[in-house]
Amino acid sequence: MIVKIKTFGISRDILGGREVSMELTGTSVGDLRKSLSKQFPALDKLNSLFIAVNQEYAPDEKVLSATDEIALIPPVSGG
Amino acid sequence: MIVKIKTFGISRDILGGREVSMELTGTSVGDLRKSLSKQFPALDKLNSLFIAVNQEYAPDEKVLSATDEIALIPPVSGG
Amino acid sequence: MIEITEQLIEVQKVIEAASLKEAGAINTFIGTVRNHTSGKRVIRLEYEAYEPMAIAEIQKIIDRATLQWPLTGWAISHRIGTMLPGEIAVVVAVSTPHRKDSFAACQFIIDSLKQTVPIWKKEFFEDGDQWVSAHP
Amino acid sequence: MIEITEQLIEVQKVIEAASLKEAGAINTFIGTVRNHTSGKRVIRLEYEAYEPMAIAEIQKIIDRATLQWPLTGWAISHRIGTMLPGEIAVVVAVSTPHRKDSFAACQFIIDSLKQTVPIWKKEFFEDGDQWVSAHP
Repeated sequence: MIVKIKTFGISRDILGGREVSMELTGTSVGDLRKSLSKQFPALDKLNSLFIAVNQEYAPDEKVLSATDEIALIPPVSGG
Repeated sequence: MIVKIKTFGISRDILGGREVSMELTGTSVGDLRKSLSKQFPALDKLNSLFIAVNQEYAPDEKVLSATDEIALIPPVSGG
Repeated sequence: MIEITEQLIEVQKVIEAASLKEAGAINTFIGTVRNHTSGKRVIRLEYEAYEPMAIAEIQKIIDRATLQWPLTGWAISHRIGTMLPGEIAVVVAVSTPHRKDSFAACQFIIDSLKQTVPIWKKEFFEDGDQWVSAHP
Repeated sequence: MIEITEQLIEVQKVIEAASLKEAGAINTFIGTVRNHTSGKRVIRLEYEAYEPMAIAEIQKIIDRATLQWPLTGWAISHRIGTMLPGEIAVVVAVSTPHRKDSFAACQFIIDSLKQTVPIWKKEFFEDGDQWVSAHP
Protein backbone atom coordinates (compact mmCIF):
# COMPACT_ATOMS: atom_id res chain seq x y z
CA MET A 1 0.00 0.00 0.00
CA ILE A 2 1.19 3.50 -0.78
CA VAL A 3 0.47 6.13 1.87
CA LYS A 4 0.89 9.89 1.80
CA ILE A 5 2.52 11.40 4.87
CA LYS A 6 2.23 15.02 5.94
CA THR A 7 5.31 16.36 7.69
CA PHE A 8 5.78 19.15 10.23
CA GLY A 9 8.64 20.78 12.09
CA ILE A 10 11.88 18.88 12.00
CA SER A 11 10.24 15.85 10.36
CA ARG A 12 9.77 17.94 7.22
CA ASP A 13 13.50 18.70 7.13
CA ILE A 14 14.27 14.99 7.57
CA LEU A 15 11.79 13.65 4.99
CA GLY A 16 12.43 16.57 2.61
CA GLY A 17 8.92 17.66 1.70
CA ARG A 18 5.51 18.77 2.98
CA GLU A 19 3.88 15.56 1.84
CA VAL A 20 5.83 12.40 1.11
CA SER A 21 4.53 9.16 -0.44
CA MET A 22 5.83 5.85 0.91
CA GLU A 23 5.40 2.23 -0.05
CA LEU A 24 4.31 0.52 3.14
CA THR A 25 5.18 -3.08 4.12
CA GLY A 26 2.34 -4.10 6.42
CA THR A 27 -0.79 -2.14 7.29
CA SER A 28 -0.40 -0.71 10.80
CA VAL A 29 0.99 2.49 12.27
CA GLY A 30 3.71 0.31 13.81
CA ASP A 31 4.63 -0.96 10.35
CA LEU A 32 4.81 2.63 9.11
CA ARG A 33 7.15 3.46 12.00
CA LYS A 34 9.48 0.65 10.96
CA SER A 35 9.53 1.75 7.32
CA LEU A 36 10.17 5.36 8.31
CA SER A 37 12.92 4.37 10.70
CA LYS A 38 14.67 2.31 8.04
CA GLN A 39 14.44 4.97 5.36
CA PHE A 40 15.05 8.03 7.61
CA PRO A 41 17.25 6.98 10.54
CA ALA A 42 17.46 10.63 11.69
CA LEU A 43 13.89 10.23 12.96
CA ASP A 44 15.16 7.86 15.65
CA LYS A 45 17.25 10.64 17.16
CA LEU A 46 14.21 12.79 17.99
CA ASN A 47 12.93 13.13 21.56
CA SER A 48 9.69 11.58 20.38
CA LEU A 49 7.73 10.91 17.22
CA PHE A 50 3.98 10.39 17.17
CA ILE A 51 1.91 9.50 14.18
CA ALA A 52 -1.47 11.10 13.68
CA VAL A 53 -4.17 9.44 11.62
CA ASN A 54 -7.09 11.58 10.53
CA GLN A 55 -5.92 14.31 12.91
CA GLU A 56 -5.78 12.09 15.99
CA TYR A 57 -2.79 10.60 17.78
CA ALA A 58 -2.74 6.95 16.69
CA PRO A 59 -1.43 3.88 18.54
CA ASP A 60 0.94 1.47 16.78
CA GLU A 61 -1.85 -1.11 16.50
CA LYS A 62 -4.03 1.12 14.35
CA VAL A 63 -4.59 -0.28 10.85
CA LEU A 64 -4.13 2.21 8.03
CA SER A 65 -6.06 2.63 4.83
CA ALA A 66 -4.89 4.41 1.68
CA THR A 67 -7.36 7.26 2.21
CA ASP A 68 -6.26 8.08 5.78
CA GLU A 69 -4.71 11.46 6.48
CA ILE A 70 -1.38 10.52 8.02
CA ALA A 71 0.95 13.02 9.67
CA LEU A 72 4.25 12.92 11.56
CA ILE A 73 4.22 14.72 14.90
CA PRO A 74 7.77 15.38 16.12
CA PRO A 75 8.15 16.90 19.65
CA VAL A 76 5.68 19.77 19.90
CA SER A 77 6.86 23.17 21.14
CA GLY A 78 3.87 25.48 21.01
CA GLY A 79 2.95 28.05 23.61
CA MET B 1 -5.15 61.29 76.38
CA ILE B 2 -7.59 62.13 73.60
CA VAL B 3 -7.07 60.25 70.34
CA LYS B 4 -8.68 60.70 66.94
CA ILE B 5 -9.82 57.53 65.26
CA LYS B 6 -10.43 57.11 61.53
CA THR B 7 -13.20 54.68 60.69
CA PHE B 8 -13.84 52.52 57.62
CA GLY B 9 -16.46 50.09 56.42
CA ILE B 10 -18.82 48.84 59.08
CA SER B 11 -16.80 50.49 61.85
CA ARG B 12 -17.89 53.86 60.49
CA ASP B 13 -21.54 52.86 60.80
CA ILE B 14 -20.93 51.68 64.37
CA LEU B 15 -18.93 54.71 65.55
CA GLY B 16 -21.08 57.13 63.56
CA GLY B 17 -18.48 59.28 61.81
CA ARG B 18 -15.40 59.34 59.59
CA GLU B 19 -13.20 60.50 62.43
CA VAL B 20 -14.16 60.10 66.07
CA SER B 21 -12.36 61.52 69.13
CA MET B 22 -12.10 59.37 72.24
CA GLU B 23 -10.79 59.87 75.73
CA LEU B 24 -8.40 57.01 76.31
CA THR B 25 -7.77 55.33 79.68
CA GLY B 26 -4.25 53.94 79.36
CA THR B 27 -1.78 54.42 76.49
CA SER B 28 -1.67 51.21 74.43
CA VAL B 29 -3.57 49.83 71.46
CA GLY B 30 -4.95 47.19 73.85
CA ASP B 31 -6.30 49.96 76.11
CA LEU B 32 -7.93 51.58 73.09
CA ARG B 33 -9.57 48.23 72.23
CA LYS B 34 -11.05 48.06 75.74
CA SER B 35 -12.42 51.62 75.57
CA LEU B 36 -13.90 50.98 72.11
CA SER B 37 -15.44 47.71 73.20
CA LYS B 38 -17.08 49.35 76.23
CA GLN B 39 -18.42 52.31 74.28
CA PHE B 40 -19.36 50.42 71.07
CA PRO B 41 -20.26 46.82 71.95
CA ALA B 42 -21.33 46.18 68.33
CA LEU B 43 -17.59 46.10 67.46
CA ASP B 44 -17.27 42.83 69.41
CA LYS B 45 -19.66 41.14 67.01
CA LEU B 46 -17.37 41.64 64.00
CA ASN B 47 -15.38 38.77 62.53
CA SER B 48 -12.23 40.70 63.38
CA LEU B 49 -11.09 44.20 64.22
CA PHE B 50 -7.54 45.39 63.72
CA ILE B 51 -6.17 48.74 64.69
CA ALA B 52 -3.75 50.52 62.41
CA VAL B 53 -1.30 53.09 63.75
CA ASN B 54 0.37 55.35 61.21
CA GLN B 55 -0.94 53.13 58.41
CA GLU B 56 0.46 49.88 59.80
CA TYR B 57 -1.30 47.02 61.58
CA ALA B 58 -0.44 47.53 65.28
CA PRO B 59 -0.16 44.94 68.06
CA ASP B 60 -2.01 45.48 71.36
CA GLU B 61 1.29 46.28 73.12
CA LYS B 62 1.97 49.32 70.93
CA VAL B 63 2.00 52.58 72.89
CA LEU B 64 0.03 55.42 71.35
CA SER B 65 0.79 59.11 71.20
CA ALA B 66 -1.70 61.90 70.55
CA THR B 67 -0.24 62.63 67.12
CA ASP B 68 -0.52 59.04 65.82
CA GLU B 69 -2.83 58.37 62.90
CA ILE B 70 -5.16 55.72 64.31
CA ALA B 71 -7.64 53.76 62.19
CA LEU B 72 -10.09 50.92 62.73
CA ILE B 73 -9.76 48.04 60.26
CA PRO B 74 -12.85 45.83 60.31
CA PRO B 75 -12.75 42.62 58.16
CA VAL B 76 -11.38 43.59 54.77
CA SER B 77 -13.21 42.53 51.61
CA GLY B 78 -11.27 43.93 48.68
CA GLY B 79 -10.56 42.15 45.44
CA MET C 1 2.37 50.17 39.34
CA ILE C 2 -0.02 50.28 42.27
CA GLU C 3 -3.24 52.11 41.54
CA ILE C 4 -6.43 52.71 43.52
CA THR C 5 -8.87 54.46 41.26
CA GLU C 6 -12.50 55.52 40.93
CA GLN C 7 -12.26 55.15 37.14
CA LEU C 8 -12.99 52.05 35.08
CA ILE C 9 -9.88 49.86 35.04
CA GLU C 10 -8.24 49.44 31.65
CA VAL C 11 -6.98 45.86 31.65
CA GLN C 12 -4.64 46.40 28.72
CA LYS C 13 -2.90 49.25 30.55
CA VAL C 14 -2.33 47.12 33.65
CA ILE C 15 -0.94 44.24 31.57
CA GLU C 16 1.39 46.61 29.74
CA ALA C 17 2.61 48.07 33.02
CA ALA C 18 3.56 44.54 34.16
CA SER C 19 5.19 43.45 30.91
CA LEU C 20 8.81 43.33 29.96
CA LYS C 21 10.30 42.17 26.68
CA GLU C 22 12.43 39.67 28.55
CA ALA C 23 9.46 38.27 30.43
CA GLY C 24 8.29 35.14 28.62
CA ALA C 25 5.21 34.71 30.81
CA ILE C 26 2.54 37.12 32.00
CA ASN C 27 -0.32 36.06 34.24
CA THR C 28 -3.27 38.33 34.83
CA PHE C 29 -6.11 37.98 37.29
CA ILE C 30 -9.28 40.02 36.79
CA GLY C 31 -11.88 40.11 39.55
CA THR C 32 -15.33 41.25 38.51
CA VAL C 33 -18.41 42.09 40.53
CA ARG C 34 -20.73 39.10 40.65
CA ASN C 35 -24.43 39.69 40.09
CA HIS C 36 -25.57 37.57 43.03
CA THR C 37 -24.34 36.49 46.46
CA SER C 38 -25.87 33.61 48.45
CA GLY C 39 -28.71 33.57 45.97
CA LYS C 40 -29.57 37.26 46.34
CA ARG C 41 -29.36 39.62 43.39
CA VAL C 42 -26.72 42.33 43.77
CA ILE C 43 -27.85 45.72 42.43
CA ARG C 44 -24.59 47.58 43.00
CA LEU C 45 -21.55 47.71 45.24
CA GLU C 46 -19.66 50.41 47.05
CA TYR C 47 -15.94 49.91 47.60
CA GLU C 48 -13.89 52.07 49.90
CA ALA C 49 -10.20 52.04 50.78
CA TYR C 50 -7.94 53.43 53.45
CA GLU C 51 -5.84 54.57 50.55
CA PRO C 52 -2.34 55.29 51.87
CA MET C 53 -2.37 52.15 54.01
CA ALA C 54 -3.85 50.07 51.16
CA ILE C 55 -1.01 51.14 48.89
CA ALA C 56 1.55 50.40 51.62
CA GLU C 57 0.06 46.94 52.24
CA ILE C 58 0.01 46.12 48.53
CA GLN C 59 3.66 47.16 48.37
CA LYS C 60 4.44 44.75 51.23
CA ILE C 61 2.75 41.94 49.31
CA ILE C 62 4.83 42.76 46.24
CA ASP C 63 7.98 42.80 48.35
CA ARG C 64 7.14 39.35 49.72
CA ALA C 65 6.36 38.06 46.20
CA THR C 66 9.67 39.42 44.93
CA LEU C 67 11.50 37.35 47.54
CA GLN C 68 9.80 34.17 46.34
CA TRP C 69 9.61 34.53 42.56
CA PRO C 70 11.77 36.24 39.91
CA LEU C 71 9.25 38.93 38.96
CA THR C 72 10.27 40.95 35.93
CA GLY C 73 7.22 43.20 36.25
CA TRP C 74 3.97 43.62 38.14
CA ALA C 75 0.98 45.94 38.27
CA ILE C 76 -2.09 46.09 40.48
CA SER C 77 -5.14 48.24 39.97
CA HIS C 78 -8.07 48.26 42.39
CA ARG C 79 -11.19 50.23 41.77
CA ILE C 80 -13.19 51.96 44.50
CA GLY C 81 -16.51 53.80 44.58
CA THR C 82 -19.76 52.61 43.06
CA MET C 83 -19.66 49.52 40.85
CA LEU C 84 -22.22 47.50 38.95
CA PRO C 85 -22.30 43.71 38.45
CA GLY C 86 -19.95 42.65 35.65
CA GLU C 87 -17.59 45.57 36.20
CA ILE C 88 -13.94 44.99 37.00
CA ALA C 89 -12.99 45.54 40.65
CA VAL C 90 -9.36 44.45 40.57
CA VAL C 91 -6.63 43.51 38.10
CA VAL C 92 -3.31 41.91 39.06
CA ALA C 93 -0.68 41.27 36.40
CA VAL C 94 2.79 39.81 36.87
CA SER C 95 5.50 38.82 34.46
CA THR C 96 8.25 36.25 35.02
CA PRO C 97 10.69 34.36 32.81
CA HIS C 98 8.78 31.06 33.20
CA ARG C 99 5.06 30.41 33.25
CA LYS C 100 4.75 28.43 36.47
CA ASP C 101 6.16 31.34 38.49
CA SER C 102 3.75 33.78 36.86
CA PHE C 103 0.75 31.74 38.02
CA ALA C 104 2.11 31.22 41.54
CA ALA C 105 3.08 34.87 42.05
CA CYS C 106 -0.18 36.26 40.68
CA GLN C 107 -2.23 33.91 42.85
CA PHE C 108 -0.17 34.80 45.92
CA ILE C 109 -0.72 38.51 45.30
CA ILE C 110 -4.50 38.33 44.87
CA ASP C 111 -4.90 35.90 47.80
CA SER C 112 -2.84 38.18 50.05
CA LEU C 113 -4.62 41.30 48.83
CA LYS C 114 -7.94 39.85 49.89
CA GLN C 115 -6.55 39.07 53.35
CA THR C 116 -4.61 42.15 54.38
CA VAL C 117 -5.30 45.20 52.23
CA PRO C 118 -7.70 47.71 53.87
CA ILE C 119 -10.41 47.82 51.24
CA TRP C 120 -14.07 47.16 52.03
CA LYS C 121 -17.09 46.44 49.93
CA LYS C 122 -20.76 46.87 50.68
CA GLU C 123 -23.31 44.95 48.65
CA PHE C 124 -26.68 46.50 47.87
CA PHE C 125 -29.66 44.21 47.32
CA GLU C 126 -33.24 44.98 46.39
CA ASP C 127 -34.15 44.79 50.06
CA GLY C 128 -31.10 45.99 51.97
CA ASP C 129 -27.31 46.09 52.08
CA GLN C 130 -24.36 44.55 53.93
CA TRP C 131 -20.66 45.06 54.49
CA VAL C 132 -19.11 41.89 53.05
CA SER C 133 -17.40 39.55 55.58
CA ALA C 134 -18.08 41.89 58.51
CA HIS C 135 -20.06 39.39 60.57
CA PRO C 136 -19.84 35.61 61.11
CA MET D 1 -13.02 30.69 20.98
CA ILE D 2 -10.11 28.73 19.56
CA GLU D 3 -7.98 30.70 17.15
CA ILE D 4 -4.75 29.97 15.28
CA THR D 5 -3.68 33.12 13.52
CA GLU D 6 -0.84 34.76 11.65
CA GLN D 7 -1.93 38.18 12.93
CA LEU D 8 -0.81 39.92 16.11
CA ILE D 9 -2.94 38.64 18.99
CA GLU D 10 -5.20 41.23 20.60
CA VAL D 11 -5.18 40.32 24.28
CA GLN D 12 -8.25 42.38 25.08
CA LYS D 13 -10.26 40.51 22.44
CA VAL D 14 -9.27 37.12 23.88
CA ILE D 15 -10.17 38.21 27.42
CA GLU D 16 -13.52 39.50 26.25
CA ALA D 17 -14.24 36.23 24.44
CA ALA D 18 -13.67 34.37 27.74
CA SER D 19 -15.64 36.74 29.94
CA LEU D 20 -19.16 36.44 31.23
CA LYS D 21 -21.00 38.87 33.47
CA GLU D 22 -21.64 36.08 35.96
CA ALA D 23 -17.98 35.09 36.04
CA GLY D 24 -16.39 36.72 39.08
CA ALA D 25 -12.86 35.61 38.15
CA ILE D 26 -10.91 35.70 34.91
CA ASN D 27 -7.38 34.36 34.64
CA THR D 28 -5.27 35.09 31.58
CA PHE D 29 -1.92 33.66 30.58
CA ILE D 30 0.16 35.43 27.96
CA GLY D 31 3.23 33.72 26.55
CA THR D 32 5.73 35.95 24.81
CA VAL D 33 8.79 35.17 22.73
CA ARG D 34 11.89 35.39 24.89
CA ASN D 35 14.90 37.19 23.49
CA HIS D 36 17.39 34.52 24.49
CA THR D 37 17.54 30.77 25.01
CA SER D 38 20.37 28.98 26.84
CA GLY D 39 22.32 32.24 26.72
CA LYS D 40 22.01 32.68 22.94
CA ARG D 41 20.27 35.70 21.50
CA VAL D 42 17.11 34.85 19.56
CA ILE D 43 16.67 36.96 16.40
CA ARG D 44 13.26 35.64 15.38
CA LEU D 45 11.06 32.56 15.55
CA GLU D 46 8.95 30.63 13.11
CA TYR D 47 5.88 28.83 14.43
CA GLU D 48 3.94 26.32 12.41
CA ALA D 49 0.84 24.32 13.24
CA TYR D 50 -0.96 21.27 11.90
CA GLU D 51 -4.02 23.46 12.06
CA PRO D 52 -7.08 21.18 12.02
CA MET D 53 -5.46 18.77 14.47
CA ALA D 54 -4.20 21.62 16.66
CA ILE D 55 -7.74 22.98 16.95
CA ALA D 56 -9.10 19.49 17.70
CA GLU D 57 -6.45 18.92 20.39
CA ILE D 58 -7.14 22.29 21.99
CA GLN D 59 -10.84 21.40 22.02
CA LYS D 60 -10.00 18.13 23.83
CA ILE D 61 -8.07 20.08 26.45
CA ILE D 62 -11.03 22.41 26.95
CA ASP D 63 -13.34 19.43 27.26
CA ARG D 64 -11.11 17.93 29.95
CA ALA D 65 -10.92 21.29 31.76
CA THR D 66 -14.71 21.61 31.66
CA LEU D 67 -15.01 18.28 33.47
CA GLN D 68 -12.75 19.51 36.27
CA TRP D 69 -13.68 23.16 36.77
CA PRO D 70 -16.90 25.18 36.36
CA LEU D 71 -15.74 27.25 33.40
CA THR D 72 -18.12 30.07 32.48
CA GLY D 73 -15.99 31.05 29.49
CA TRP D 74 -12.67 30.40 27.78
CA ALA D 75 -10.67 31.55 24.80
CA ILE D 76 -7.36 30.49 23.32
CA SER D 77 -5.41 32.26 20.62
CA HIS D 78 -2.12 30.93 19.26
CA ARG D 79 -0.09 32.81 16.74
CA ILE D 80 1.90 31.13 13.96
CA GLY D 81 4.32 32.39 11.33
CA THR D 82 7.27 34.70 11.95
CA MET D 83 7.59 36.31 15.37
CA LEU D 84 10.06 38.65 17.02
CA PRO D 85 11.22 38.61 20.66
CA GLY D 86 8.69 40.33 22.92
CA GLU D 87 5.75 39.45 20.69
CA ILE D 88 2.84 37.43 22.01
CA ALA D 89 2.77 33.79 20.91
CA VAL D 90 -0.20 32.54 22.91
CA VAL D 91 -3.02 33.84 25.09
CA VAL D 92 -5.26 31.63 27.24
CA ALA D 93 -8.14 33.19 29.17
CA VAL D 94 -10.71 31.42 31.34
CA SER D 95 -13.48 32.67 33.55
CA THR D 96 -15.00 30.89 36.55
CA PRO D 97 -17.20 31.92 39.46
CA HIS D 98 -14.30 31.71 41.95
CA ARG D 99 -10.70 32.77 41.57
CA LYS D 100 -8.92 29.58 42.59
CA ASP D 101 -10.59 27.65 39.78
CA SER D 102 -9.64 30.30 37.24
CA PHE D 103 -5.94 29.88 38.08
CA ALA D 104 -6.08 26.07 38.11
CA ALA D 105 -8.00 25.80 34.84
CA CYS D 106 -5.84 28.33 32.99
CA GLN D 107 -2.64 26.62 34.13
CA PHE D 108 -4.00 23.20 33.15
CA ILE D 109 -4.86 24.48 29.68
CA ILE D 110 -1.49 26.08 28.93
CA ASP D 111 0.44 23.13 30.43
CA SER D 112 -1.57 20.67 28.32
CA LEU D 113 -1.29 22.83 25.21
CA LYS D 114 2.48 22.69 25.43
CA GLN D 115 2.40 18.90 25.73
CA THR D 116 -0.10 17.73 23.13
CA VAL D 117 -1.03 20.41 20.59
CA PRO D 118 0.77 20.00 17.23
CA ILE D 119 2.50 23.36 17.01
CA TRP D 120 6.24 23.71 16.48
CA LYS D 121 8.67 26.56 16.82
CA LYS D 122 12.06 27.11 15.27
CA GLU D 123 14.45 29.56 16.88
CA PHE D 124 16.80 31.60 14.71
CA PHE D 125 20.11 32.77 16.19
CA GLU D 126 22.84 34.90 14.73
CA ASP D 127 24.72 31.72 13.80
CA GLY D 128 22.06 29.13 13.09
CA ASP D 129 18.63 27.79 13.95
CA GLN D 130 16.94 24.89 15.74
CA TRP D 131 13.56 23.23 16.13
CA VAL D 132 12.82 23.64 19.82
CA SER D 133 12.69 20.40 21.89
CA ALA D 134 13.31 18.19 18.84
CA HIS D 135 16.47 16.56 20.18
CA PRO D 136 17.62 15.46 23.64
